[in-house]
Amino acid sequence: MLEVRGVDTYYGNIRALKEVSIDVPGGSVVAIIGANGAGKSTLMKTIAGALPQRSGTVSFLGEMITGLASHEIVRRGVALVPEGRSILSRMTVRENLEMGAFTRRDGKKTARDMDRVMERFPVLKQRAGQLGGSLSGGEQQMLAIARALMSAPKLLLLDEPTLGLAPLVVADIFAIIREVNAAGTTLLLVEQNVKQAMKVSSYTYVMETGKIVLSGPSRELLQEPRIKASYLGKA
Amino acid sequence: MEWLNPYHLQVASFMLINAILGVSIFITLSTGQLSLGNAGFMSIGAYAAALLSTQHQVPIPVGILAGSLLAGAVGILVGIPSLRLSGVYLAIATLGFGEVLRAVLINWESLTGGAVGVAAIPQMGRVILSMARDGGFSPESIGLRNNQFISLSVFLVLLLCTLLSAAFFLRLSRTRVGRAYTAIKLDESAAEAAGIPVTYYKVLAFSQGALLSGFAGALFAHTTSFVSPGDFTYHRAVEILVFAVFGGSEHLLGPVFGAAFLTLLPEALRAISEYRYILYGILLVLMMVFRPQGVIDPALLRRFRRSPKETAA
Amino acid sequence: ALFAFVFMGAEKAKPAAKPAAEPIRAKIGVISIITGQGAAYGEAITNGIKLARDEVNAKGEVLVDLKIEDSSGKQEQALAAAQKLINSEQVVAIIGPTLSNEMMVAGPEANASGVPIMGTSTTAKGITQIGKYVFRNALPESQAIPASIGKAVKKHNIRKVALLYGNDDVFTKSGFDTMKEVSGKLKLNILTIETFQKGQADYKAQLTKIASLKPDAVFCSALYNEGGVILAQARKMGLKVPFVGGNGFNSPKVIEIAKDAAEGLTVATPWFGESNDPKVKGFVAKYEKAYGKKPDQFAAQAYDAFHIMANALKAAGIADRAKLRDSLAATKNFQGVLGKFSFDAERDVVMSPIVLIVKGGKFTIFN
Amino acid sequence: MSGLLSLHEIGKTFGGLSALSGISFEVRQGEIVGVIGPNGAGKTTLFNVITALFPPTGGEVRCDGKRISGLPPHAIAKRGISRTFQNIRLFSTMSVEENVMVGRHCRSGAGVWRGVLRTRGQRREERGIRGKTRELLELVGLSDADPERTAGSLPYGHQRRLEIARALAAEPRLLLLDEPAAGMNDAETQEMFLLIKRIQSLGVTILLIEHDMSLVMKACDRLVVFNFGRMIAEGAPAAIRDDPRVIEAYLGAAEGDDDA
Amino acid sequence: MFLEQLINGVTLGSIYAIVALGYTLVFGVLDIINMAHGEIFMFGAFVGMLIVSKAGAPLPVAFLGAVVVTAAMGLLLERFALRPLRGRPGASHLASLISTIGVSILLENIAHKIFGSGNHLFETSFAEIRFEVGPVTIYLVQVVILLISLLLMTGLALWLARTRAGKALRATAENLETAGLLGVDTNRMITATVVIASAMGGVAGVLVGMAFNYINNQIGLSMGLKGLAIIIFGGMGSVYGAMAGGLILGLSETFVVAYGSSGYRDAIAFVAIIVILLIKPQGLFGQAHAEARR
Ligand SMILES: Nc1ncnc2c1ncn2[C@@H]1O[C@H](COP(=O)(O)OP(=O)(O)OP(=O)(O)O)[C@@H](O)[C@H]1O
Ligand SMILES: Nc1ncnc2c1ncn2[C@@H]1O[C@H](COP(=O)(O)OP(=O)(O)OP(=O)(O)O)[C@@H](O)[C@H]1O
Ligand SMILES: [Mg+2]
Ligand SMILES: [Mg+2]
Repeated sequence: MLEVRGVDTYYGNIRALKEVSIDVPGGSVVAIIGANGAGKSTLMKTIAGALPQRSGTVSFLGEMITGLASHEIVRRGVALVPEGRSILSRMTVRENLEMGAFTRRDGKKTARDMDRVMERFPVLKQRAGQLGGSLSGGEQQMLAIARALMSAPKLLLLDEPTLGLAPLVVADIFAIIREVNAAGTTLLLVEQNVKQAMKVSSYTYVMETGKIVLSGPSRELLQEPRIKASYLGKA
Repeated sequence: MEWLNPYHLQVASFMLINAILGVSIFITLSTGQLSLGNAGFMSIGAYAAALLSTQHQVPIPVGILAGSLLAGAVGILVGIPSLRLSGVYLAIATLGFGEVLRAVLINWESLTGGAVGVAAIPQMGRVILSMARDGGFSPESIGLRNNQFISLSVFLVLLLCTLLSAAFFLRLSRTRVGRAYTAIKLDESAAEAAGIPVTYYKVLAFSQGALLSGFAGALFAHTTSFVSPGDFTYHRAVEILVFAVFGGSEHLLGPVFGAAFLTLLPEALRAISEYRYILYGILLVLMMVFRPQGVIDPALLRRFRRSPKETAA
Repeated sequence: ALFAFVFMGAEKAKPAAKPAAEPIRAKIGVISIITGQGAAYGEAITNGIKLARDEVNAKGEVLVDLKIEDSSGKQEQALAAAQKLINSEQVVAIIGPTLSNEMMVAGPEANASGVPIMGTSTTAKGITQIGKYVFRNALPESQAIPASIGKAVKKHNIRKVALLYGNDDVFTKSGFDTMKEVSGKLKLNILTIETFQKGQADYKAQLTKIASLKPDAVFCSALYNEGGVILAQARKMGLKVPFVGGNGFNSPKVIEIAKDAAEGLTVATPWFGESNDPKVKGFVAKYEKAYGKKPDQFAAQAYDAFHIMANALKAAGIADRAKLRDSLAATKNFQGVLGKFSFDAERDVVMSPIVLIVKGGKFTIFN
Repeated sequence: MSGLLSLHEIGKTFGGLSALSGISFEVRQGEIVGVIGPNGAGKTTLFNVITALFPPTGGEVRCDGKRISGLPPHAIAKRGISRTFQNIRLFSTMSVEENVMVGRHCRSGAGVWRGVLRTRGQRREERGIRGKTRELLELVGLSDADPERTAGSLPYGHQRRLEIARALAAEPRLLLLDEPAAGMNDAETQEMFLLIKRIQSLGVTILLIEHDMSLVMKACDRLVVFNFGRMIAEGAPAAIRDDPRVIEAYLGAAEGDDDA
Repeated sequence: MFLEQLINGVTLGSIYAIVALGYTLVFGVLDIINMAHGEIFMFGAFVGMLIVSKAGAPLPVAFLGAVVVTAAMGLLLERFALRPLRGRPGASHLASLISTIGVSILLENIAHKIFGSGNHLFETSFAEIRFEVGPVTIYLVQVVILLISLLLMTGLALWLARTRAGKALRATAENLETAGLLGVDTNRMITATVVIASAMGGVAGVLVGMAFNYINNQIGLSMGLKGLAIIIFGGMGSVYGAMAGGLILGLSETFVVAYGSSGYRDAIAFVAIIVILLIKPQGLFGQAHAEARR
């Protein structure tokens, strides 16, 4: 579904991605793990068109989306929940969700999705009229995920969706990931919660300093000693 | 000494006065406060110095000092309520302060002479010349004509003042206070939580900027020997900001360079005087498009200053 | 960059003496507003000067090289321009700058450098008192306004007046000062004093207030640009009383701007463009041909100023600053388009203004 | 003896929303106290109230038995309370070194004149600041980082450490850490744990907000649990872990499948 | 006199309000004070003048012409002076401020080259239509100006609050990257905003010509300064604030002249904003941003 081939991304002169190639087959959940600063967020942003790449190609559903502006990519069915949430703090929770559905033209279905999302995240329902900026950190994270779901994406990119969430909610989020995936959405997931991430995903890529250093079916990688040592804290 | 051209010295003198103004806006900017009141503070310094020397025969240096201090004091008064404002709100409010002040200068005729302004302010260079002559020195003895000597002495006095002010604040920027300024600019509440008395430093920087503007104003008065409200309009306020942003607002040398360059530019373009402001406008846009951080930024300076001398100090 | 700039060599001074038979070659500087606010006045002035220059050079006795510098109406720029003309261009004399403010800054410099400088539109108080090298041929408001007010008061039996002036400009402010003084002398009842600021578009608030006080006349010290609009807005809102203006009101532009509303405007001025004097007619015709519009007082004053300068040069016989100053100061009974002109001992204007009134879309002599 | 920090009936409302109410507890010298609770429970708000970024709407904060609520934030830092932020708030275009030096502000005193004139005392003070800075960078494990590098360009984990170094520069007796291990994987979290312990060993008392239960349970001597702005439990980690109210509101059953 | 002054004040205030709306719109979306707005407005006035006075065409054509020209200027402004700066590393919001200042200097001087610096008569027969209500004369123009400004304001306010595009605009205003990730074509949104704001400047220009009968190349500056004061006074980005601020300013200027000293007329705008900001730092209708300190 998504094919990333030899992508290089730079911040000024700093090369943050070095010929990264990944594949996300339709209907799957793929995880990317790696230490802080490995370039995971950079990769996600590059795919979503929020960062320009220098070389390499990205294609989605067989179509080249390399170099397209982010709104063009969203229209093709890719939604990113960026790291750091970036909710619209001067708009209400409800407006944030409405903005999530910006590219959609199917009013009725959108309204139904809105109800579903609100049920899924009761906190958001309670705070529907509150400004996004006044939510707590975790509430903002939920809003960001909910907002992305509102666009009914074919491919959902999640960049550390459980960052700063309470354990109960973390469990919830992984439940949602399973559910969304079961409902037909493909997911690319960046997580520090390595164990959980590898449990929900079928395939895992490991990034280090801008490169993919390891990849394989998640179940196999979980047993890999290198992974255990450097990501699961079992030295 | 024929090459010593008073015209060039004159332009250089205005470059220096504007450089001081550039530093003055930089100081307030370095705490993240965008003040457009510097033209107003400049007028306080200028009028105070002008009136003290014309009506009370106060010696020039004393008048300049008094003018600067008065501007600084008013800076504190304006700075305190301004704490509640930030960004463009602060900019426009301080611009408003300048405009209100100008209206007062125009309307308070008994003191300021209204639109007519204050004339016959002792000009620094001429005063220095007459003092030199009283002391038995004649410029001819070093091969200078009178007007060369006058312009040269004005230039030198201003150069000294500019160097002193720039050095003062350059040094300040590398101290505990300077770091506090930058921290406040970058994140006010983080700075506060890190133990920096934000209110104090913001007012301090604001009044330092005001004081320096007043200083430039007082020097201006004794350079042109005439001041009127028309010298301190909205245009001046904006021009000072342009100095800072054009030259680069991240380092003190930026506004200094911006002021010098942008003062020189219209002079250099005199040959095409009808089009020079059109060019000036285009240049501003192009500059911002191609170098939005201004001509001089810390990265550029770092490239020039490879030797670790500064950082190790 | 700064260093290169300071050390750039100044041009060598022109050798002064020339054999008598040869034409006198002189470089004269002009400081005028070419860009920015006030450029309308600067343009008229440079036009007048250029026209006179062409005439003088065509005659061949005096050959003038004009150096025109822009001041943008700013004092620093005027000062820099003066310095440039004095020191880099080595001019023998300067005409300008346009505004009294600018003269306050450029005048002392020229004076100190021993360069004659002559204002053609600087009517504020204290200009020629700057020093003995400072001249002007602009009739100060203090001479023009009493004449127009005197005549208007007599004719319309004016008792109560309203004063309106631009308070942020030296020219209009000093005109107002005279108006107030004259009103006091004539024991007029001043109902209100209103002000406006440069570039204002809307004068209705002031005019409504004036109208409600029902004055017999309005004394208005404004430059023609604002003045014309004030007149038009006043008439439109039904304020029909006579307007008496200052020097700056005297321009065909007022009529162009205000149209019918200009009717009845009274001004005192040395410049009367509709005069039958062949000199004036000739000037008007030439000016219109060259620039496609009628000359106003600013153009006429600048035109005369240049001729006065050229005459003085001829009298001095040499392009020398000090000599030129002396012969300028000795100018007596020069016959220009503004009438008979002399400098008084203070290098100020001796001229008798004529009072004009707008009638039938034209300035005519007030009687 | 009363604790280093004591909170009395702290309340905070935003408009109609009550973010904190009736919060009272004490932190004793030398402990690590964990603050846990669901998202939006008011944990960060509590930090904001303690450090005076928000004035409380009720109650008072005491440090060493002396009331500190009502003081401005910088005065509180001077009293010995420093913090880090949940969303890292470094001075991102300042260098790594300068960030820490800024933190030293309230422990130094050279003003404008002494600074500009570079008096002997000022120079000594600057040397001291730099020395302390190096020491702290070493403590948090950033001694290899180029001190000239801007803070914003550091990798995320390093930024967290830098922020802690900055807070420590003020020589706090009480350090407030707001989710220091957020966004870190288990290995990195383990390093953070070691750092926290090291800081404690220097005699610094710590109040820790964290959602990573493994860290909280390991590091903390005592926990307070918030829900909807109220304290619902307080006690030793082991007891809290089994408290049904806490499990219901916060932990859930998810912790059960730990160590698979 | 009171009634007449009231009418004067409302007319002036309505024009101020429309000028201010242009500023507010651009500021609201881009966080940039578009210093060139005053000059664009001035060009609108000149285009209207050329069409009405010189070509003798009817007023609606003047509005159309002015709107077309100013909209085009807005487009160029966005394309060449704002877009290249957007998202550039190191570009502070000051940079775009200066870039628009550059454009304003450029436009003012171009206007000077084309139109000279004198006053130009803006002559319409429409401007002469008046009716007497008791002792007061009201010009139809004055009523029309008020109506147009009210119309523009409500239209704009509704559009921003209710429509999809309005919301997208607010999202863009808040965070470019996020808006892009939500599928908003931010460049188009911004261009549209600048174009609409400029076109409103064009409308305001023609109205000024109609109301005062004269225009010159300085009106951009004087009206622009007032417009700035108003958006601060009313609260940045607030449409109602611009309207209320415009009216309050127009009235207070008029009444300062009527019952006080006309010397302080121009200063009153700034006295007003200083006072209001000290009471309410976000301006009359401005909202404090919910800055969550975490
Ligand atoms: N705006 C930026 N400017 C310069 N360098 C950056 C920028 N953003 C990220 N980097 C650098 O690029 C590299 C990759 O960063 P990225 O945010 O993609 O890492 P990550 O894998 O997402 O890490 P984390 O787990 O901390 O989110 C890091 O070294 C980081 O310092
Ligand atoms: N400035 C504010 N204005 C209005 N409401 C606010 C503000 N700051 C916080 N809140 C509200 O107060 C409540 C507590 O927020 P707080 O940030 O303290 O939560 P938290 O416990 O830190 O949560 P998390 O673990 O998600 O960070 C939340 O519901 C939030 O919406
Ligand atoms: Mg990341
Ligand atoms: Mg929190």
